Amino acid sequence: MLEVSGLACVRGDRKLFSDLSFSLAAGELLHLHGHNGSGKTTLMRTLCGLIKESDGEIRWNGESIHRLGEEYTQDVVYIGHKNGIKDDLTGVENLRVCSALDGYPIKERQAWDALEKMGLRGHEDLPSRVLSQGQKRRVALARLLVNQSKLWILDEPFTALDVAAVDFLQSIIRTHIEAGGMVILTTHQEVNITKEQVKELQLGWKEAGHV
Amino acid sequence: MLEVSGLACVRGDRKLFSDLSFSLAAGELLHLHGHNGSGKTTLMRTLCGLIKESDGEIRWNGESIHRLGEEYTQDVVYIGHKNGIKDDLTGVENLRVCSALDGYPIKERQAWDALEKMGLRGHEDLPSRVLSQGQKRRVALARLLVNQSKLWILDEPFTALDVAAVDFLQSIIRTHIEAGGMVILTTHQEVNITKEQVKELQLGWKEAGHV
Amino acid sequence: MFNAFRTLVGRDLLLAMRRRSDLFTTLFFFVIVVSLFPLGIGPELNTLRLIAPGVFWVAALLASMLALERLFAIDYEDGALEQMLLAPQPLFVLVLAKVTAHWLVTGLPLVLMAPLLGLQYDMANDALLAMVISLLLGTPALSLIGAIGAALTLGLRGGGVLVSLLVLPLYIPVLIFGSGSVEATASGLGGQGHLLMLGAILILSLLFAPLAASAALRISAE
Amino acid sequence: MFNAFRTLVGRDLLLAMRRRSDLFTTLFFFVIVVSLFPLGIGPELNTLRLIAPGVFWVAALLASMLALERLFAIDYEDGALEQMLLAPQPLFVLVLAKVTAHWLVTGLPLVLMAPLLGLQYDMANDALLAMVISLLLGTPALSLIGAIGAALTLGLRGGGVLVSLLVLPLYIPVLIFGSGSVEATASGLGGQGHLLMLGAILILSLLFAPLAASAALRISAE
Amino acid sequence: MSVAEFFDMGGYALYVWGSFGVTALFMVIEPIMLRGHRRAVLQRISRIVRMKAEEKV
Amino acid sequence: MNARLLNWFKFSSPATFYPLAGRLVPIFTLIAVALIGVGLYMSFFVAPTDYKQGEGYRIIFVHVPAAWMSMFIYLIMAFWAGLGLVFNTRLSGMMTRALAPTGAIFAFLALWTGAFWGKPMWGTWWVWDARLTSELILLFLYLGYLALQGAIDDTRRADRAGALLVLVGVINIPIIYYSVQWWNTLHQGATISMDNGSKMGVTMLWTMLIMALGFWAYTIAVALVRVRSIILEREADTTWVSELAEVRR
Ligand code: HEM
Ligand SMILES: Nc1ncnc2c1ncn2[C@@H]1O[C@H](COP(=O)(O)OP(=O)(O)OP(=O)(O)O)[C@@H](O)[C@H]1O
Ligand SMILES: Nc1ncnc2c1ncn2[C@@H]1O[C@H](COP(=O)(O)OP(=O)(O)OP(=O)(O)O)[C@@H](O)[C@H]1O
Ligand SMILES: [Mg+2]
Ligand SMILES: [Mg+2]
Repeated sequence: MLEVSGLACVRGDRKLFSDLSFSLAAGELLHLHGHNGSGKTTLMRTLCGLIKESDGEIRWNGESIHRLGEEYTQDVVYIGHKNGIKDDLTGVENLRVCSALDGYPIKERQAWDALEKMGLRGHEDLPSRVLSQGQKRRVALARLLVNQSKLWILDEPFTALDVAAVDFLQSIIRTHIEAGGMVILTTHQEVNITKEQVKELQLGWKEAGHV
Repeated sequence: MLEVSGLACVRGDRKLFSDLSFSLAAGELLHLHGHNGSGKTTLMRTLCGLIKESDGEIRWNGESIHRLGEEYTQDVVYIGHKNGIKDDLTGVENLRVCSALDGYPIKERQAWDALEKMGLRGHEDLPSRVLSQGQKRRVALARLLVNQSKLWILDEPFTALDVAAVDFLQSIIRTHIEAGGMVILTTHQEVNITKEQVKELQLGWKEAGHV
Repeated sequence: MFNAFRTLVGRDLLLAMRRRSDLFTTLFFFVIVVSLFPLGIGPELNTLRLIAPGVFWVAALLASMLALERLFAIDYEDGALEQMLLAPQPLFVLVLAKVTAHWLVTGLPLVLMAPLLGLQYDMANDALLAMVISLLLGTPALSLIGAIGAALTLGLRGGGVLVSLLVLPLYIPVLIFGSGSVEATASGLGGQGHLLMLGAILILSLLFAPLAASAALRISAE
Repeated sequence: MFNAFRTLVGRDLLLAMRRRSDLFTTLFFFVIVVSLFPLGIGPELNTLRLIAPGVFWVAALLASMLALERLFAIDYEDGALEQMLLAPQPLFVLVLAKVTAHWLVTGLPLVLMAPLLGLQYDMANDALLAMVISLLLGTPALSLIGAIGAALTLGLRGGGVLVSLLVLPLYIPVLIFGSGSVEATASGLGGQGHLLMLGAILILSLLFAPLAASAALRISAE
Repeated sequence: MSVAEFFDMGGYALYVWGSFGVTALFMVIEPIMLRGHRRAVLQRISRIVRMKAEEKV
Repeated sequence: MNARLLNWFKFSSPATFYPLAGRLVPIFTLIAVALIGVGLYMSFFVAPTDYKQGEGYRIIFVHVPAAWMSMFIYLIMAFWAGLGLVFNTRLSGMMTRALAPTGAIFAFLALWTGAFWGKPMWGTWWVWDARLTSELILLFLYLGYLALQGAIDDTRRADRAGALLVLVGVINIPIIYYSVQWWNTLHQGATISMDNGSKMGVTMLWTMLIMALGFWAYTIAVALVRVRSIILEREADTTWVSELAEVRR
């Protein structure tokens, strides 16, 4: 259970948002909306604990996330604009290292399987450097398959993915939610995920026409 | 008039495509399709002359692009996965430098106008470092507004853009085509650009379901 | 926790192997600096023997300082650092892992190479020994102290100089004791005192540097 | 064409100003190398005067070599290099612009700083003059030659060492004539011969290096 | 002790006055520069405040 | 949290500190001028000529206070830095920032006057002696701090990063202070120590103390003025700043 109350964030001398409150229970998805530069990325990084909030509080199961420290990060996966994978390692190596650092070490077999599921068959053994944009993203997203964290924070996970991969990712997200996980998500693309438990949050201006 | 005949490209030991032939006349848009890693980026870079083709020929107004050299590049704008803007320069400075190197130097006033059109009002004077992902992309795309090149080659130009910006970019592309320009484009998102002159080209497998 | 430490050291060593020559950058730099001097100064052995401890230690210090820039920068750029910050392990363990790998890749080869190069300068055996021991104690301390500076300047404009400016004041004692120990040994005074000081510096920095560097990383990653 | 040259030089200088300390990286490195030696070697002025030309030229060479890595690397990473390759100007003009800006930022300050540091080593006036002239002729040549190496190793694993390896053999003549000219002047033999050779190297590299570097860039950007 | 003798400082004039002089110089310049800085800051802020006030009207 | 701590937090809010600092500045300026005036008079007209060093020794009256101040200021910065990291008060970052330039100036002055003393006494401007070197390092620490501050745009990050750096560098202070005892070097040992009394004449000691106190007052005054500017800059868009008399003018 993630509770946010009175959250405010300042970047440079710009107040991005303030007095933001919401909560997210097991089995819920939060879809963040907002125009470019409205502060979606900033909010997500704040929720992870990467950026210190200027005001307000974020609680996980009733405790402040800063007090919880590593107990909280054990429960969170964050995939941001940057893939966080090493160009010189192969997909398999990347996945194994990432998940070991996430606290969920896996066998080589499992890594191969996860990458195959992500549609990287035949590319598992190439250094990530030579992969295409979308293939790199897939390697990063494969972490979701081998991770047992409760809360997924995904910043525009669908960028660079082709239609098939978008569909697959949506299905993973759906499964995670149905199993009682939580997801916070932002995307500028149209997505269809079970509408029932989706909460929406709008940052910045409401009018869609305003660029 | 861009003519491609018998084009083949090899990356590593993988043949991405071969015997590819098409042509593009004034006022036409070519929409490249293909799953992640099918070679769209590679094709576009080859068309720019950045990658040497392994086989086949690319002709611009009847002449080989390698023979034409700078005469050809004068007619081309390429915007790839990387934005090609400098993190330490402001939007205005970036735009002015880029367009001067493109061979279309502009006044500071024009740069401000172009950025305002791209919806960066109030951010023109920030170093690009602090801009959000979508705002950086907008700065890169602003080049299209101040450039008189014939052929635009855009590799997933819509990534990271919000709905308003996507709409605006589509309208720019439409205008360019209507004015007799040519566009080569790839995107995994749904786009609606005047259907009349759109050519489609599929790289890799046809089956949409295959990841 | 130990598992994460091992994974990270393993990853960084693997990465160093992949970009094979990363292994050699620092070493090569050290070798160049040390070997260019005879070219620039002339080949008299007396002069060379006189300046050898200074040249070696300055070269080691510079090599170590230059390698710092890459300690966290690549992880910062490709987003792996964010993931480290979000790992369910105490950050200082991960920092210690990164520094360990960094030293194994940049510091150790240099220590092993030093005696060979020392012959070029006609150094005596006991001076060579003192040199190796002093480098063995000193270079890890340099890496540890440097990590703080590298973490503080992450992503800043002109990180390069800044890191040197921040780190240099803390490096100079190591330089003085390091070259001092070799000189003292060469001149027959015995370098134990200096070496003890180096050891003390190493232990202190082992205790405090990882903590300080991880605090700095949290600040810089905002 | 000249317009593009000016724009590019202007942009790179502006960037250097923005990351204010980029301006100082190389300079600061040079100053550190030159000043650390007395700390490591000891303060006797006779020794110092003896090794001064060597120290200065080795420091200049290292500083210039280290700065190379960034010559094209940043443009390569953020995609600006692709755009340069697609600009409707002959590429060698743009390369020359980049090298010019690079020298203005990294080479010139070093030349200007040298006489001040020379005092620390108690150098004579004519030796100082020879030093400045030799650096003025030598450092642009180093930047030009280095550009070829930097272009060739772009985006390769471990570009750092590789660039040093490629470039060093070409640098050594510059080092020998450069420090030779200072030594010859200091010992009263007159350094004109050496300086003439340096001038010849500079002219040759002005003619050929931009062409070679732009060919290398096209290969590396594939 | 004559004035000249005083300023000669027993032959150490350069050193004594070099030290005291530079110290005095810094301790005078620093407050002056601070004053200038404070003035500049105040000017900038009052301009912003005025602009904001006009915007509201 | 007890009442005293709360009180302290209230005091450390920029809005309350700004006017308080404003009232303190003239007081400390006055003290500084008076003490330094007296100190100067004593150093030139009261203190006797040294039998060994002649008039040259009078440099001691700026050299030693400057050297002391350069170390003290760093310690105070470290104090504020620690406070800032622990309690996250905004004022502490500003105080650290406000003290640094003055500290750098005193470190420079200690080096400068030392060099001007060394030339007649030791026959050279500079030797690589332990105390001299460590004072030079101290200057570098100040410059490093200032450079780091200059390189970071975000003030919050700048404060925290600077605080960390200051705390790391603080180890250098005991090294400078005890360097003369740990390694026998060219430089004078500490003349003022608790156990064996003073080796210098009482007048000289008093003069040095008065000058040092004057430098203290000067430092406080200057730091307060600077912190006021910093507060204004950082709080520019708050209402209390826009309602200040000096802003509305
Ligand atoms: C650049 C050169 C010099 C530097 C950086 C330097 C630095 C310092 C420092 C940091 C202190 C204060 C330490 C303490 O309180 O114990 C100090 C004190 C002192 N210095 Fe220097 N010094 C230099 C040159 C000299 C010279 C040339 C002389 C005289 C020949 C001298 C005489 C003294 C004396 C007498 C004290 C007072 C010691 C005490 O009473 O504690 N210094 N100096
Ligand atoms: N140091 C700074 N100074 C001024 N503005 C800043 C600074 N840092 C960030 N910003 C602004 O804060 C906002 C950051 O937005 P953020 O990256 O969270 O946007 P976003 O909602 O993720 O946008 P996108 O959809 O484009 O990814 C941007 O408007 C940016 O210009
Ligand atoms: N050196 C190499 N060795 C093996 N395969 C390579 C090498 N370089 C590139 N490739 C492969 O070539 C393909 C490059 O595809 P490209 O980047 O053109 O894809 P794309 O169609 O743009 O994909 P995306 O939609 O993800 O951007 C990838 O499948 C990649 O794995
Ligand atoms: Mg974002
Ligand atoms: Mg692509």
